[in-house]
Amino acid sequence: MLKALTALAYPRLCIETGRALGHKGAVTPGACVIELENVAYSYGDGALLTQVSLTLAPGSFHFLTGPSGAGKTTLLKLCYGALHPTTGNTLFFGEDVSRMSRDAVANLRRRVGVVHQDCSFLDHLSVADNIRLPLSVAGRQAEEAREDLAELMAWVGLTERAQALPPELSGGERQRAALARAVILSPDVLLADEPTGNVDWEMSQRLLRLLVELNRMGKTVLIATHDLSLIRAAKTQVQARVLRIVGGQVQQAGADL
Amino acid sequence: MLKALTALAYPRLCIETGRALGHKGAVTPGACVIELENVAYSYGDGALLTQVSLTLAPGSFHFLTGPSGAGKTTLLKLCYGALHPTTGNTLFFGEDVSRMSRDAVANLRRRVGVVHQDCSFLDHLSVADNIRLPLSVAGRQAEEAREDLAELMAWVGLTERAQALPPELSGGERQRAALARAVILSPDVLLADEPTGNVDWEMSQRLLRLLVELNRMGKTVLIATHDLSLIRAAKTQVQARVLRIVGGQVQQAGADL
Amino acid sequence: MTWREDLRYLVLGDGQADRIVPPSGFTARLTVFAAAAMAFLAVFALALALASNRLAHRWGAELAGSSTIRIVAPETQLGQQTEAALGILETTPGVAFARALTPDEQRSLLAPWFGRDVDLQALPVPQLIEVIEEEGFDPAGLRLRLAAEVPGAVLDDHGRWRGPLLASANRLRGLGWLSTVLLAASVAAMVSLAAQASLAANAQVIAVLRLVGATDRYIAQAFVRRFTLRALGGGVLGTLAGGVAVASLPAPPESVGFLEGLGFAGADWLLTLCIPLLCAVVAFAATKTAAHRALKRLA
Amino acid sequence: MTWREDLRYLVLGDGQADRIVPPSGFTARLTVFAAAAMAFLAVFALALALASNRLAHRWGAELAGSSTIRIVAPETQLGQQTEAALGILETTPGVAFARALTPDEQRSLLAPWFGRDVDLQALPVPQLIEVIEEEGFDPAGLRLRLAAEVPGAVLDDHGRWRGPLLASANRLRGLGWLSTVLLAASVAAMVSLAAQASLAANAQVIAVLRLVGATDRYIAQAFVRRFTLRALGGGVLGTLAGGVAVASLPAPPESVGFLEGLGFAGADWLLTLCIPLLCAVVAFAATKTAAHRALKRLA
Ligand SMILES: Nc1ncnc2c1ncn2[C@@H]1O[C@H](COP(=O)(O)OP(=O)(O)OP(=O)(O)O)[C@@H](O)[C@H]1O
Ligand SMILES: Nc1ncnc2c1ncn2[C@@H]1O[C@H](COP(=O)(O)OP(=O)(O)OP(=O)(O)O)[C@@H](O)[C@H]1O
Ligand SMILES: [Mg+2]
Ligand SMILES: [Mg+2]
Repeated sequence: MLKALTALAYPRLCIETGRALGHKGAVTPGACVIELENVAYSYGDGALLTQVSLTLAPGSFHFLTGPSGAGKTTLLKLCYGALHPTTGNTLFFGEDVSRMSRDAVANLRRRVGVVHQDCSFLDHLSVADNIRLPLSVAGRQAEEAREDLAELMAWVGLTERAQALPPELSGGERQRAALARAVILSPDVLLADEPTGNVDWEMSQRLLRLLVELNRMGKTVLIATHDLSLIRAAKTQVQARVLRIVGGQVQQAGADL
Repeated sequence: MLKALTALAYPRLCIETGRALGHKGAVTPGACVIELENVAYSYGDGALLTQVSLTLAPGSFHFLTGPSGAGKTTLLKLCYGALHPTTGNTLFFGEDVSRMSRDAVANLRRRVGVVHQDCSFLDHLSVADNIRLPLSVAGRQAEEAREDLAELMAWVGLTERAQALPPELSGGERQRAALARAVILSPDVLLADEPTGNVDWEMSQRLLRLLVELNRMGKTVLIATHDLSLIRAAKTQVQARVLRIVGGQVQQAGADL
Repeated sequence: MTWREDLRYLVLGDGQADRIVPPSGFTARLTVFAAAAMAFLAVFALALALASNRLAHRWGAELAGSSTIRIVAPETQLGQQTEAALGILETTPGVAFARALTPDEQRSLLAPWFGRDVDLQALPVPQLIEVIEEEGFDPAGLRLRLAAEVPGAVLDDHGRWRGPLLASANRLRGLGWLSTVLLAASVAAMVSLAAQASLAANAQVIAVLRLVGATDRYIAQAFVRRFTLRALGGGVLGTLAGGVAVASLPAPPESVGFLEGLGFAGADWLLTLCIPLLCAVVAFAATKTAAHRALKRLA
Repeated sequence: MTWREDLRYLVLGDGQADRIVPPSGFTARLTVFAAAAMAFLAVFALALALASNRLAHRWGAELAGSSTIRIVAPETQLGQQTEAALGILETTPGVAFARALTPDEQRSLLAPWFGRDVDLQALPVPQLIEVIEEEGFDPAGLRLRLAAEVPGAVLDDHGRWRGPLLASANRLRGLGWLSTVLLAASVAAMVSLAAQASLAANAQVIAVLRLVGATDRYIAQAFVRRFTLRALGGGVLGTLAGGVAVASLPAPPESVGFLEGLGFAGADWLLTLCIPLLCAVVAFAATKTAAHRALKRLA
């Protein structure tokens, strides 16, 4: 099955686009891709996260777990600069986000693929156009990636739904489309929030393999999930660190997971 | 733990409101709560569901599985009259939905609790007000159910978030709020679409216990899910039928599940 | 739902049901503003219409209400013919009042021609008789009688001026009403579009309410009430602003007859009260239609 | 972004970027309609302003451009004094043309008083001289010269009528411009609100674009272009409708001097072309502000 993945040539897309973006997208060896330094965050009332330090080294694979409402989504949003820490700093590829202009953050965000928990799309564009969207926002011709797009759509099982509008997708189809959109630009980091919450076991294994393959190509991956069986399955394929949010702190989970 | 559930007196709410609605809400003994007769459905192009017959007897407990995009959500929508079958009939408490006025459907829908896959709320009202919403729509004073509401909120773990607005909830909190809203009127039937897709294992067990308890009180329950471990856990507590959508047909799943 | 129930709900409201519609937002402000802007302009249009109405009436009254009889005769017969003409006028139906002008009055009328100190005795100046008309005045009949009995009399009933002047006043008045109607149509269209925009933006609200078993009526009522009150509020604001603006326009210079002041007088102010009510009625009808159409579409 | 880049993008567009804004919806229709309605009304207001402008000019020209000199003298001196007055007028700066009225003209002017067949010879009727003024006419100076050399001459420069009439025309003109300004302000406010409503309704679009790395400029541009084009389109439609409506108003009755026809003449039509452009400019500024504010808020 893993052979089939390589045979399906999906990695071609990643390598090619990775190379195409290479001049500006290369990670400085040794530098951390994303770093949270002593970050605290609160939505107003009580502190939700206190004293969180997190470093995502290039090529690392992380899982983030914790009970519902612990702050997984919040931590992910801090990681790509959608939220700004109450105290502490967020570093994006070595640069402090709070010192960057909004446009600079926008440009850097093209190197970060994000799958939101509630996957949202441009509801008036087709699924294929939505998955292609990061290409046009980055000013690249959609044409050049046409074959790669087709392969990617096939891999996440959306070929038949390519021309549908997002509101016509099923819950699982939305998640897969969101994942495809997150990886189309072959980003240096992939942050995914419950990317398999609405898909069946087989499909979740298929998506996991895509993430593992990206990781093997040197991409950094962080997945927030409460699905322990997914974590167990991943551990057989890749060296993954499992983080757990407890009481506003990030802990390394024990080997029992 | 099950003792705790009864001790927490959550069932009080259900019994009382069940009785309060009794004069118009009682299920005719023997009549099916919801019945699909030879239903086919298509969203325009190819047929999605063909020849589906389904009867939900009062007090039965069903799981609905099937791969992503098989039509689980579609089938649920047919069950509560949000979609009308291309061919075949839907019976709501013995009455043909296609022959009912929109107002009559709306009235009957108060006897059906629905948890949507993408839980949506009135974003300008607090979580508590949203959970209370079916009460006010049914023209009942929110006051009379105040204690019950508090107990229910505690059970789904939302007491602290009662005054938050829905967009401020985490993914799992939304699902729990949607479930609470679905059961507040103590409906005769509960249709839930992936109600545990975004919550951790412990919470999903807690929610399952709520559903099982409702079922023991004679309510009919249908849960669409792809989480096989949830189904396995339920089978230890209740006699559940597991249905599977394959190729547009509904099959009874084998005992291996 | 009957209009009685509508009205009762509209006035009394229903605390619980009202809350289901998001309280504000840009479509809300848009509705209020559109109603206010239109009401403001409508006040001006109404002022224009009313002013031209008054103008037309005054011209009608001033010109139609008076005629002049000129008696051209040798000096010896002048007094006698004047008496005869006055006698005829006394028995003519439709004549409220008639009198011969005094020499002083005649002199001042002729001053532009002959200067102030003209000696009227030395001139064969005709004698003028001022006639104030009333209902039923018949110039043609009077002319016939005068021709028979007072050969030197010429009746000038100002008809030459009356027609075109009245036509002009009517034109101006028509323009005012036309603007008022256009503005009302604009309010209707704009509030209707704003309501539709709001309903479309609140598709999720409607879906949630449907899900928990709300009837169409329950949903529509809340939207209709919200929009009607918004349009009413906007209409009141706009009318107030318009009223203040009209009242604070500089008064027209004295002695300019043909351009009446634009202000409202007395009962006219009551008419302006109709503007916000019109806004509300239009909003009510527009939102109700829009809501029921949207609910059918989203079913 | 500089205004040059803005403008280039505005005209040329960018197929990919354009598609990110949902193409239609009620806020879109609302924008088009608001622009159209305001443009329609603006055409009327402009017509009113232009008509009163013309009116003021005509009155100004007719009244200010002519004076009358009345020569009251014994019959024997009348001809000589008339000659003298004409002589003075010839050498007076600011007098374009002067001539004595013929007996026929005088007779028709006096007809209301004495009838058609008056014998002017038998009356001490003054001689009238019509004076057509031009730039630099100085009535006070002329009066002094006439008093010195032509004792029987009285200059009537129509000043009595001129002031109030001009004031009235100016009032009407001011009203027209005031309406135009009010309408422009309404367009601005309404398009701005519609843009904000659209941006609020498209909060999800903005969030998605942010997520995939779109810059503020990229997002704002698409919205600004969409709204500017909508307002321009609406403005064109409204102006066309307004133009047709104004052109099809019934012509004013002949001989009514004080209410000029409301139609546009010649170059006025060019002025109406400014209305849609004004809509577009206003929409551009309003949307750009709204977009950048919304983007900052949603950041
Ligand atoms: N915008 C907000 N304003 C206020 N509180 C918020 C907001 N967003 C999230 N919260 C609260 O912060 C807490 C953490 O939310 P978060 O979404 O990070 O949880 P999570 O770990 O992702 O949970 P889940 O597994 O249910 O998705 C929750 O209690 C939530 O209610
Ligand atoms: N409104 C719609 N218009 C067109 N096609 C639709 C629409 N809604 C759903 N579909 C399609 O119908 C199929 C079944 O959808 P449905 O939502 O019922 O799947 P599901 O079994 O619930 O899947 P999941 O587990 O992913 O939620 C999917 O392929 C979906 O794309
Ligand atoms: Mg989350
Ligand atoms: Mg589904």
